[in-house]
Amino acid sequence: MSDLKHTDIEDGTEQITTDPTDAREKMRAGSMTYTLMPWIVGAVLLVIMPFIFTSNSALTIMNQMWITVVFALSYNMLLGQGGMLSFGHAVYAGVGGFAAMHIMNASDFFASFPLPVLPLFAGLFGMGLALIVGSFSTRNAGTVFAMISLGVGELIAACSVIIVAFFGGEEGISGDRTYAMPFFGNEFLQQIDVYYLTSFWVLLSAVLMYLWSRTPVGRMANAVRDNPERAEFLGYSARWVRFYSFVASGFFAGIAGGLFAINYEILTEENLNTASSGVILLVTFLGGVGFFFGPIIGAVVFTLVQTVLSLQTELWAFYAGVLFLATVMFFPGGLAGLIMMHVPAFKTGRAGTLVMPYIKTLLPAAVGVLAVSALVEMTFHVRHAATGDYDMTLFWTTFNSHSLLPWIIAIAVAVLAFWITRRNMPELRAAWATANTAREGTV
Amino acid sequence: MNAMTSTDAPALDISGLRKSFGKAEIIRGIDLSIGKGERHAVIGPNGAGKSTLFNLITARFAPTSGTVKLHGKDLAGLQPFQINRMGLSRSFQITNIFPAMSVFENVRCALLWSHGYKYSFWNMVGRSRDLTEGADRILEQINLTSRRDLPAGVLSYAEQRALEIGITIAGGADVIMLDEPTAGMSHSETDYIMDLIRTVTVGKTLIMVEHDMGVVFGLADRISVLVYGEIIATGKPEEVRGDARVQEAYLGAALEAEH
Amino acid sequence: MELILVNVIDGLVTGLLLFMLSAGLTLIFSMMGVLNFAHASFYMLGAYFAYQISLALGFWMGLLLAPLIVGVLGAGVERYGLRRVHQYGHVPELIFTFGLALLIEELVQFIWGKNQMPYDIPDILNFTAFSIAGNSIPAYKIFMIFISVAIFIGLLYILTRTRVGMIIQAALSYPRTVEALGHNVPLIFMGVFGVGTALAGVAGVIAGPVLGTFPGMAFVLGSIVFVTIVIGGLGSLWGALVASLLIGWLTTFAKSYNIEMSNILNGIGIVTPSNLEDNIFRDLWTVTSPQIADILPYILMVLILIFRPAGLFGKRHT
Amino acid sequence: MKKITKLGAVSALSMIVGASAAFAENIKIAFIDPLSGPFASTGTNGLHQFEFAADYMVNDDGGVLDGQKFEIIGYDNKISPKESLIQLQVAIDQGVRYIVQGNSSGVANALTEAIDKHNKRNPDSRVLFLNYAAVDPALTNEKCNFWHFRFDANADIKMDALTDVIAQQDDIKKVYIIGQDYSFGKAVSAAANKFLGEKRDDIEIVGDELHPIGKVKDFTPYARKIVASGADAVITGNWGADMLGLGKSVIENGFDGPIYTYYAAGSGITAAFGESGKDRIRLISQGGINPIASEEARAAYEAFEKKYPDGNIDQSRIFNVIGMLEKAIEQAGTADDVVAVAKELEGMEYETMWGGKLYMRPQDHQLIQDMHVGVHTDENIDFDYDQSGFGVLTESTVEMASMDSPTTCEMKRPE
Repeated sequence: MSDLKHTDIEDGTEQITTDPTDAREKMRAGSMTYTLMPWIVGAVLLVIMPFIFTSNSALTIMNQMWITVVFALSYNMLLGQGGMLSFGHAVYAGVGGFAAMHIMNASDFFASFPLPVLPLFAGLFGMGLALIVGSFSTRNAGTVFAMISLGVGELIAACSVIIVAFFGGEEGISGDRTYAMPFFGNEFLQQIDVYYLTSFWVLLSAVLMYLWSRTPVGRMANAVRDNPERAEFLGYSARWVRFYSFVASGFFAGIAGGLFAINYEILTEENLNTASSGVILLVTFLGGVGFFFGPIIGAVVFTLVQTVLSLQTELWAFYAGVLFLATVMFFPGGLAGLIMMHVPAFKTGRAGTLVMPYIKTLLPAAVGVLAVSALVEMTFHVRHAATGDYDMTLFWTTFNSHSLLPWIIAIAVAVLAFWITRRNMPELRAAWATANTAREGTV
Repeated sequence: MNAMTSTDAPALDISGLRKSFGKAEIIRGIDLSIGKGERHAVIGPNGAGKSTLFNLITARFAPTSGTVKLHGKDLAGLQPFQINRMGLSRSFQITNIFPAMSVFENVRCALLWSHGYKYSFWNMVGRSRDLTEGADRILEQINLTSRRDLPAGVLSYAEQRALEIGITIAGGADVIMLDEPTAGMSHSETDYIMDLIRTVTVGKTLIMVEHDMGVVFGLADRISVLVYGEIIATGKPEEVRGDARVQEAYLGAALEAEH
Repeated sequence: MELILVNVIDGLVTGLLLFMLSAGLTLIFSMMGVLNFAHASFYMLGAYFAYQISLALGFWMGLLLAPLIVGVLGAGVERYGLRRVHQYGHVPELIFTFGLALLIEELVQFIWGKNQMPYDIPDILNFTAFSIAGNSIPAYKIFMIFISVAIFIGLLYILTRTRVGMIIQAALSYPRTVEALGHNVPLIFMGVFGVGTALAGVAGVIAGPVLGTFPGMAFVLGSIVFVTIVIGGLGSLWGALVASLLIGWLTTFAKSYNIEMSNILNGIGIVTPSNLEDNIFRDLWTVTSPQIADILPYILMVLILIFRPAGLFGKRHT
Repeated sequence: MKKITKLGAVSALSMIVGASAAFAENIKIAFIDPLSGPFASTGTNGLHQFEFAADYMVNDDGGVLDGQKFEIIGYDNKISPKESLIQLQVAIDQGVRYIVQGNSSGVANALTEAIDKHNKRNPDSRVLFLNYAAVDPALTNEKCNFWHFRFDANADIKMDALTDVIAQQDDIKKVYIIGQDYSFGKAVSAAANKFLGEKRDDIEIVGDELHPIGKVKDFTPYARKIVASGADAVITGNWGADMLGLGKSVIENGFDGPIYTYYAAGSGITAAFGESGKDRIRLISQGGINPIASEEARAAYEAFEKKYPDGNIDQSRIFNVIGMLEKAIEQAGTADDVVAVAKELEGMEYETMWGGKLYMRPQDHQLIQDMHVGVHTDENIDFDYDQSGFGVLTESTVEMASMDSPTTCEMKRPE
């Protein structure tokens, strides 16, 4: 990690307008804080999370989150950094995971090394598959690449039910992680042990993927993404640059698959299918493809939506879809882009002026959104609940969905909330402008 | 810089080069030899095939027949990146940079290969003082130091052209090809760019395409005039200017354009 | 021999149905340069709308009205969704349509529930047109063939013989020039998008009764439509037709004949291993053509993309 | 869906606050099945039946033991093994000791393994897995464990009963077997081959094939092959859209024999077949619905219909799950010690209102019960499916089907 201290400042803030004078000063000061800080904070968070959320289900959900983080980051090596849109990324994680599962079941071999090493093997298998597929798919970017990835993804997913010897058919392959060589006496019986194993790998993988983006081939991946022809006239073969990114991405996807294998001790067709490939695309894009940390946010938010929101409502996928479409339409930079929009304001020290306007607009907007979702839930209840089952519970209140009053309340709240939002909008806009003008002055 | 087969071979040697698109023959048999360290300009009216010639030399298009030799080595069948590694670097008529990356990054990417980094994934580019200093030096040469950390896409047109020249020379290639570097520029901008080209190509072989003879007059050692896919004259600037056929071609084209 | 004829007819029906979807998709692609992932969702909407209308007004009004509604919806999506996302580039556009496909599926479930709808062939077409060696060819299939062929001819006529068609074709290739000539190009784009989705709607209306009207119907067909236009060559109407028929026949024949992998492998001189049960390739040996019929198009697509990235009829791009 | 909503809030809180203590007053039963996505209708209908059965059979009569109530909690597994395991963990954290699941043998496989491991690693929070519908024979054979109980007949038992019926039909000489290409489809095919060979070696199997699951858009080519083969009967284990697509296509393209199925009823399929499937579709199932097995069952069904007019009791075994669990808890005198409850379930005999006797075979935890082969019709139907007027009328019954069938299960019991 000490490698990071020499990293230039502009590396940490790709694709956004930074204040050059400010940035260079920091670089000259050799400031470690800027680049090392997020990793330290991340590591500390990973360590203390289980002390805040102690239940096994919270650990399970967090494990799922971290696995998705690794997977999404590996996906972003393709989409965000390399400009390759893949519709079949799940197969690399899946094949890595299946390989890990087979290693788990090869009892003699599995007993010869400790469990934390297993994801490495999974990564190598993911990488192996990426080597083969990449050899012909990375020749072109764009539509050709996307369609080959779709085709290969469908093929391998279809193979999962045909080639039973490796993929185990529909019920998949299962094993027992505790048969590995004990790791300092730990057999990984409990969720908490698995949590720390997963956390170690997620941190390691994230650091490695970050460092990858700082290497020559990682930088050239960006160049090839933006302008493959120009990159070729700089001495780099666009195809080989894409190929290396693809293979590296396959490696980290495989690690995610290996972590999945350790966590769930079962791999099924679900780990390979196009739906999983689609989900990781959504996760990554939701988080933001333009920034390294974007997919991390996407993975955390999406896992919460999928596991926690789906406990609240059957309509979770509907809300997830709306959230996703809204992101694509209004914040193509994703959630990370939304956050980074505020960096200039923080740099000028004027971020404080935004707080009040935000409260005045976002709070009513949130209330409005909740009111609208209440309307959606009520409509759904009226349409699909059992006859006579008029009672529904929403926001800790139980009421009769067939009476008029709750509808009037919900509509009134929604209208009022959006009206307030609208009324306070100009104020936010003005505050936004002031908070950001100072920056332009210094450029 | 490397891969030279013989020391006395010309930097670029073109013989019998032809190119057809369907039935239309755009390049109709070109022979041209450009010596080391020469500053050579290819001029000609619009549609003469200048850019096509450029694209043939740099393997963007495959020739119908004929050969192009760089330092005596045949370029047939080579990929652009291979030609670049042999010491030829080019710019484009339409600005061709990495708009989403910072100005500094643009230049640094151009330095990577020549600094021997290749496809390495065990080096951190940020740690290399060579790269950082090298890139900053080039930024100074092209007067873009103050724009160092801006995304290249937000630069003005002239600045982007300057950046493109910076990218083109950064790799240390000894043969530099510039495709209409002053296209679409005002007078003062043109002067600025020409000065820039003059300073950054010292000691290198320069081949540039222009349609305006006046622009290259003070810069080029020799000028070739390309009309309808053929070179009708090659020589020192003053010789070319006095050439009757050149006069005719330019005047003729000017007249045609008026109709 | 008779069975071959029957299979040819069945494959034709499948192929033409696919064509109605891929025709719209390929038009939209050549116009906006974007693969519309939600295309099959409009096909699904067509079936659901037609079902709902047929409850009140009968099948024929459904056939008439549902595609219109779908087309208007499609145009609305272009106007208020895609056009906005267009400024961010192609990838966000594609991802937008991807998300839209998910959302439409959720919406359909929200409104109609998750069960299959009892949307049926109209009684007037519910008879056997003729039989070939005991295999009945339902009249509805003949009807499907007629509708698709009529639409193809109509489309071809409009695109090549009418002024509107000329403008559209020009706008596809040279939007700026056409705009300079005083035509409202965004309107043309919106119109083409609407027509493309309406075509998908027609396909949904006529396919719903035979292939089932259920929330998963878009997903089942979704990616195969892409495969079709990629094989045919992006943006080529003829390519879409040829690829659709090719896929229709390929899958139909692969399903109709039990060709076993072991036969093929034996045929090229590889001997079946004696202890097949323990062989790690055992699953490969026992694969039959019906098992892999529906993934054959994907194999074909990958091969075509490797060896001829522009597709069968596509223009070679630089 | 109110229970989901309520518990959702609780679980979200528990995520924030940490582990919540298990409450003693209710006996929580986690229903882990798809409640969203393409299979949600089956899952939701199952949840309704569980909720109804718990209220109707237990809670309305004052509960079990000293008045403890059954509480059914729905967990949406989106038919994904991964999600199922997450929801299992959430359920266990919320103090659930009984897991019910049925849709997809893949999920059941994942759950039974996970529960086995969980119980081994966490003796303090052991749970039982009451499988009400996943029929992969492996679950009570090589993959059996002490914690898993199956209340549905497995695929082999169903085929055994089905072939008993087919064997009696002398006019069936040629049979075509077709199924989805995965473990269950293969199990159906293997069982059909085995039992037909044993019972009627004069029956020729003219076709035996698998098609990709959930991917076939148009079944016409398969229907053509079936017609061309000259088959007198078709056997299929297909479910969902694959069942409907295959059935409709086979009928449409000129096949006129019986189609023996596992899953061609309810969830909209009965309605979609309607008139076209009349006297053609046959179904192997448990539980006497038409004619109704008892007045008690009629009362229960009518009460259910009153509550869910568009719902079906298409899985009457759900009532058996609740009834037998109640009996086991009463006999064990505890609901918290799942080992004691499991030991009571083993070997239990139970009279069901849906007709006949039930016997939980102790060596593999497979419930032995009467199996019925019924026909899709609109005549003499007491209770139709999907409000379509059509239902399944029992034609023949096999009592205590496969009572002595062999099992490879080697049950390991906790001390």
